[in-house]
Amino acid sequence: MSARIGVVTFPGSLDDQDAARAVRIAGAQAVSLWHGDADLKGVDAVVLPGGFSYGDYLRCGAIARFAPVMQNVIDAARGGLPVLGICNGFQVLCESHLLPGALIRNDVRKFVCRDQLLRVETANTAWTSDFADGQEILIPLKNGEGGFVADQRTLDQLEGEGRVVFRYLHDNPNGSYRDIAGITNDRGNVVGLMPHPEHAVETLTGPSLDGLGFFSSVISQLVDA
Amino acid sequence: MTRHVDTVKDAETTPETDQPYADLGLKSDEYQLIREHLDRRPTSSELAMYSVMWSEHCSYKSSKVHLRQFGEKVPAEAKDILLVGMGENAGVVDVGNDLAVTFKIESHNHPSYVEPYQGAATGIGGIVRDILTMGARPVAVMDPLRFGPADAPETHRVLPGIVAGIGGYGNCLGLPNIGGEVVFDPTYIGNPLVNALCVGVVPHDRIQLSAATGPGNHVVLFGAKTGGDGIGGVSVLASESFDDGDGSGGPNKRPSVQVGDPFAEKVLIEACQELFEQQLVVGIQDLGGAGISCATSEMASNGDSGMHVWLDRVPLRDSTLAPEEILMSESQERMCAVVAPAKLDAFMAVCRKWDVEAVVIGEVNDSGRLTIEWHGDQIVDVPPKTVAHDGPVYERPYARPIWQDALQADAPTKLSRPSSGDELRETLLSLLGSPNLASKSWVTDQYDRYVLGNTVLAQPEDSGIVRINEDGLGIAISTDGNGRYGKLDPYAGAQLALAEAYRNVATTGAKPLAVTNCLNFGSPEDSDVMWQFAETTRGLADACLQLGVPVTGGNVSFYNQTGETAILPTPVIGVLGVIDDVARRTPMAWDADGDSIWLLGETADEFGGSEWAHLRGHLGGLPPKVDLDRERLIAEIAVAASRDGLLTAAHDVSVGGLGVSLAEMALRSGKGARIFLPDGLDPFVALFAESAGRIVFVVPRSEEFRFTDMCTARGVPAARIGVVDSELGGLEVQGHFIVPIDEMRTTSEATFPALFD
Amino acid sequence: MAPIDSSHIPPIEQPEKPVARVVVDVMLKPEILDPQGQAVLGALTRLGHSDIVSVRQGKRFEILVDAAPDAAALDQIASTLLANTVIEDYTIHVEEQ
Amino acid sequence: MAPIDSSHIPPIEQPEKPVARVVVDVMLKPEILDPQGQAVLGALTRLGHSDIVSVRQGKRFEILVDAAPDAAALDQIASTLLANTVIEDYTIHVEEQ
Ligand SMILES: Nc1ncnc2c1ncn2[C@@H]1O[C@H](COP(=O)(O)OP(=O)(O)O)[C@@H](O)[C@H]1O
Ligand SMILES: [Mg+2]
Repeated sequence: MSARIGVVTFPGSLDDQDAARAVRIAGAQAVSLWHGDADLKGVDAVVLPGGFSYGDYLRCGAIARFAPVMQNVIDAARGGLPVLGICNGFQVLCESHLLPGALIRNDVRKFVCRDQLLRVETANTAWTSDFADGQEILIPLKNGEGGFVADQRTLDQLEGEGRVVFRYLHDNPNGSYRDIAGITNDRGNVVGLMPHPEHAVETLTGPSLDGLGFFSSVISQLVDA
Repeated sequence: MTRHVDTVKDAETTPETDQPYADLGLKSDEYQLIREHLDRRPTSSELAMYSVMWSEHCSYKSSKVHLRQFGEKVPAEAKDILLVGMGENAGVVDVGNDLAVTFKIESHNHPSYVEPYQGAATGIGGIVRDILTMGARPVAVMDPLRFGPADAPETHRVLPGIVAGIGGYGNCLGLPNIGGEVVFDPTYIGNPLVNALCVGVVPHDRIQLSAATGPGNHVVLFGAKTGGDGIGGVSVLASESFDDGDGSGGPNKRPSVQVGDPFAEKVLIEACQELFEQQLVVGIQDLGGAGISCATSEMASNGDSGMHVWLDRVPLRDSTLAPEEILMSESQERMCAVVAPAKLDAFMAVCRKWDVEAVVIGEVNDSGRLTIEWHGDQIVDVPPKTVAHDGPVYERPYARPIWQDALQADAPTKLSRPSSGDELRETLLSLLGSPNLASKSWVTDQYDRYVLGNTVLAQPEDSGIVRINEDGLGIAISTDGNGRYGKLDPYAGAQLALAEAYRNVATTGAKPLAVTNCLNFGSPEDSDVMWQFAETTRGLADACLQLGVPVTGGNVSFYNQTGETAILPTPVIGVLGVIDDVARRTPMAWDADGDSIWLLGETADEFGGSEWAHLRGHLGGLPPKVDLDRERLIAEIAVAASRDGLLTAAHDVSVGGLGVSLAEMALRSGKGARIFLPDGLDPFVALFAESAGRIVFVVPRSEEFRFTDMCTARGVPAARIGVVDSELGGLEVQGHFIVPIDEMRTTSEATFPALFD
Repeated sequence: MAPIDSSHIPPIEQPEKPVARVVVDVMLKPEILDPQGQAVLGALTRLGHSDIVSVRQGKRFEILVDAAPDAAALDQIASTLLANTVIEDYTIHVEEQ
Repeated sequence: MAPIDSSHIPPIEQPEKPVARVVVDVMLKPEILDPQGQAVLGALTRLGHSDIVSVRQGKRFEILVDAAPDAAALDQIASTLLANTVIEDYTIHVEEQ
């Protein structure tokens, strides 16, 4: 039986259908999860998709964190369930304290949509095991509040523990400290990043197929487990 | 503070009361006409309704007589594809596979001048609701924009906010932005144009109309609460009925600016999709200009029914609003639906799921009248058609401007032309770096083009293409409108705008099907402007007939001027095309070394209204010659050659001429090419003339015979003008110059950041 | 007149006078870069205001409460919702009406 | 460990003691829709804070000046740069240090 990967829809989620499509293209079954419904439907992994949950008023992800579904996502993630937060999903993960740091307004103070080159700093997570350490990938980036910030100690700790998962190459698009595009928790099951792997899964609509690696990684881990 | 509300009874008993109709923009004969319709004086609420519904913006009173042509000169193709024609919120076009597409352009020019961010944002919000109203799921937006000179302080005040507003709203709705325009001309300095296009997809059996039918059905208002937004002059009425001693609160504090809430609109879109899916509405209408007045009177009028409304049930954001103001409010993110009693609970459940407030504010009946009450008092009792559809119609005087001949006689022949290789090279670079032709990525990088995962082509391609079903069915859209051509000859200008949008759609491999338009002009009370308008509509209607693409709807924006100076006559034309398999779309970037570059069409010494002349501060002469038969033929070739797999790339030739088109292809692909200009043609003309009816095609050597056969069969001149060659690292125009891609890129990409960062 | 299902009729809003107005100010912690404040400072410097040495931009919330405000509850609201204490500090002022 | 691009590390600010601290509060005019405040109110209501009747969200600027602040200049800054007076009101407080 194929892996079942849940995709949460909050009011204001935008890339939920795209994430579900990416899950299907990678060969798993996409299960939609509703923000107001605490039930995780027994999924094997969860994707928190991009968008503007609750309009992203106040702070991105700040209100979504309190959605009924999130308490179970938080508990399951602490128990080892693979969780991927993309863009707004990354912001929700930080607001929920599943990942350290926070995302603030881009230093260029504009929304930025472009194809972004990243370096995969570690293949040692549930969502990057199909990549090689140091591999360069090209996936779309699109956000207004993607500047990753944390205090020096946290940043040093992330670096020291090999928990910086992706770094922007060439031109940092949003002022993220130390060019950080994505990070993981200490177990490597929870990964958050600003760029959008789900938009790089078909040659017709994306700049590459590099996004597929995220989903194939988690699927092969689930099969092995 | 007590408030007396002017009731129908009051109107009957006090016929002589003075009413401030002039302050509301009504002429005295219009006011008399209202009295005739009602057989008494209107109540202040009725006066408010008539005044906005009979405004130029809502009633099309100056343009109607000209717009009629779109319904009269209808191409035969229309009956096969038009499921809903003009007159509804947006036209609906059949694209096969039981799917239909609805699209429309609307203007938000004046609000965007006052408050750029919110004006532009709510422009997107409004056009998206028009598409939603047809039962469709909106799938993409576009934004044709016009500004004053790129270096003018006024442009710096409005452009960044307008772009951020379009992005801020559209991105938050999750609608990919797949194209648009950014054009600069001094005439737009005090009056930027913000036109917004939305396109949506709807299964045939889910198309909705805005008619209130079925006596006993509920009228439900849902979405955002009503505030005092955009009620402008109507506050006069409200203040007259106030005993407004203290000056606190009340009409003087009404906001002139509407603030958009894209999140509210996003949940409204999702809620509506579920309502349509579960077939819970009988009729539906968005609330835009003229708010509740418009929605209730139009729905009742369209349904040939009557309607009763309890206005005091409208959820308010500001409890001090008077009934006249509630009727007029243009608060955003609201919709109105007619719902059968048996389906009301299910309707409300969907709204609750999406946290959308919904309230029954009225009931459909068979009285033939629209009646509105306010806390038990009857304040409106009118025949809905007189409000919504039987407004005044004007035959505004128009005449060919006395300056038109002199303008046309002033051809750009006296300007000195480049001739040496270096001069030609510099000319190309200056065009590539000019604000009208430079890279627009400073703008478009602020727009999400990826969301929904179906964007196959977006800017800077010739048209945007989105996939609309799992089998790869797609639609293509392009908008165009060259105001300079319009000024030189508005009849030809409209046809050139249509021809260019039509050609752009075909260039990407899609078959052009249908047209929408937004006609941006100065004051209709100026006979010069009215002549430009009349010529534009006549030109457009004639050209649509000849190209076989029906007009499905559109919008007119008058009074676009700075002081006495009208903007260039600017018809913005949108063409919709269909492509059966998006995988065969033709991109603009060439790829394989050795592929041949072909130019179809003919190049003449045509520089009137050109970008080259514009850069020298010159506008005069005649625009390029229009040949619609030729346009039709090259479009056929573009579509057929794509279908037969003969093309690797294509790009249309328009502003800036062939040189700019080739440079754009090289920039998009990152690979160079060697170009050989035809003998016997001045290289300057060959490179920079703006002759219409031309497309550059890139064809693998192996397909050249089939391709040239296709051109010969249609009698379209085709010339092999070059070959893709990545070794060159640039564009070489043989015998004249070579310019590296890096240099072109730096020139093209530096302009916007230098101006606006 | 038509029968009315009262569940779909909005309550007439009669805002009672709220009991207190609470202002919560939220500012980025000093060690976190503030791009918006920087941008304002840059603009002011270009406009010739050379005596302005720093600008920081934060948020201000004005909250009306119709019960006696509960300090602990307000602190909880500020620290979990209004501010992200990973990067922001906040202060709370209560003004009884 | 990866190389660190120091341009993203916030500078340690060592300002001389500024002369005054100016706070500018910018709020949407009361009649203008405030979707952000609405969203916060919605969240608070869902979290059970039913006694909160309204939330409005605005901006707060903290400005350090190293000359005696000039009231007219500050007003000009607030009205042209910090606030968009088409839709926002502002208040200025000066605290001498
Ligand atoms: N330039 C035009 N060409 C064709 N139809 C037009 C044009 N301008 C307006 N219309 C049509 O007139 C009707 C009313 O227009 P409008 O008031 O903009 O619609 P709405 O009330 O949905 O905003 C619509 O069907 C619209 O498509
Ligand atoms: Mg409409």
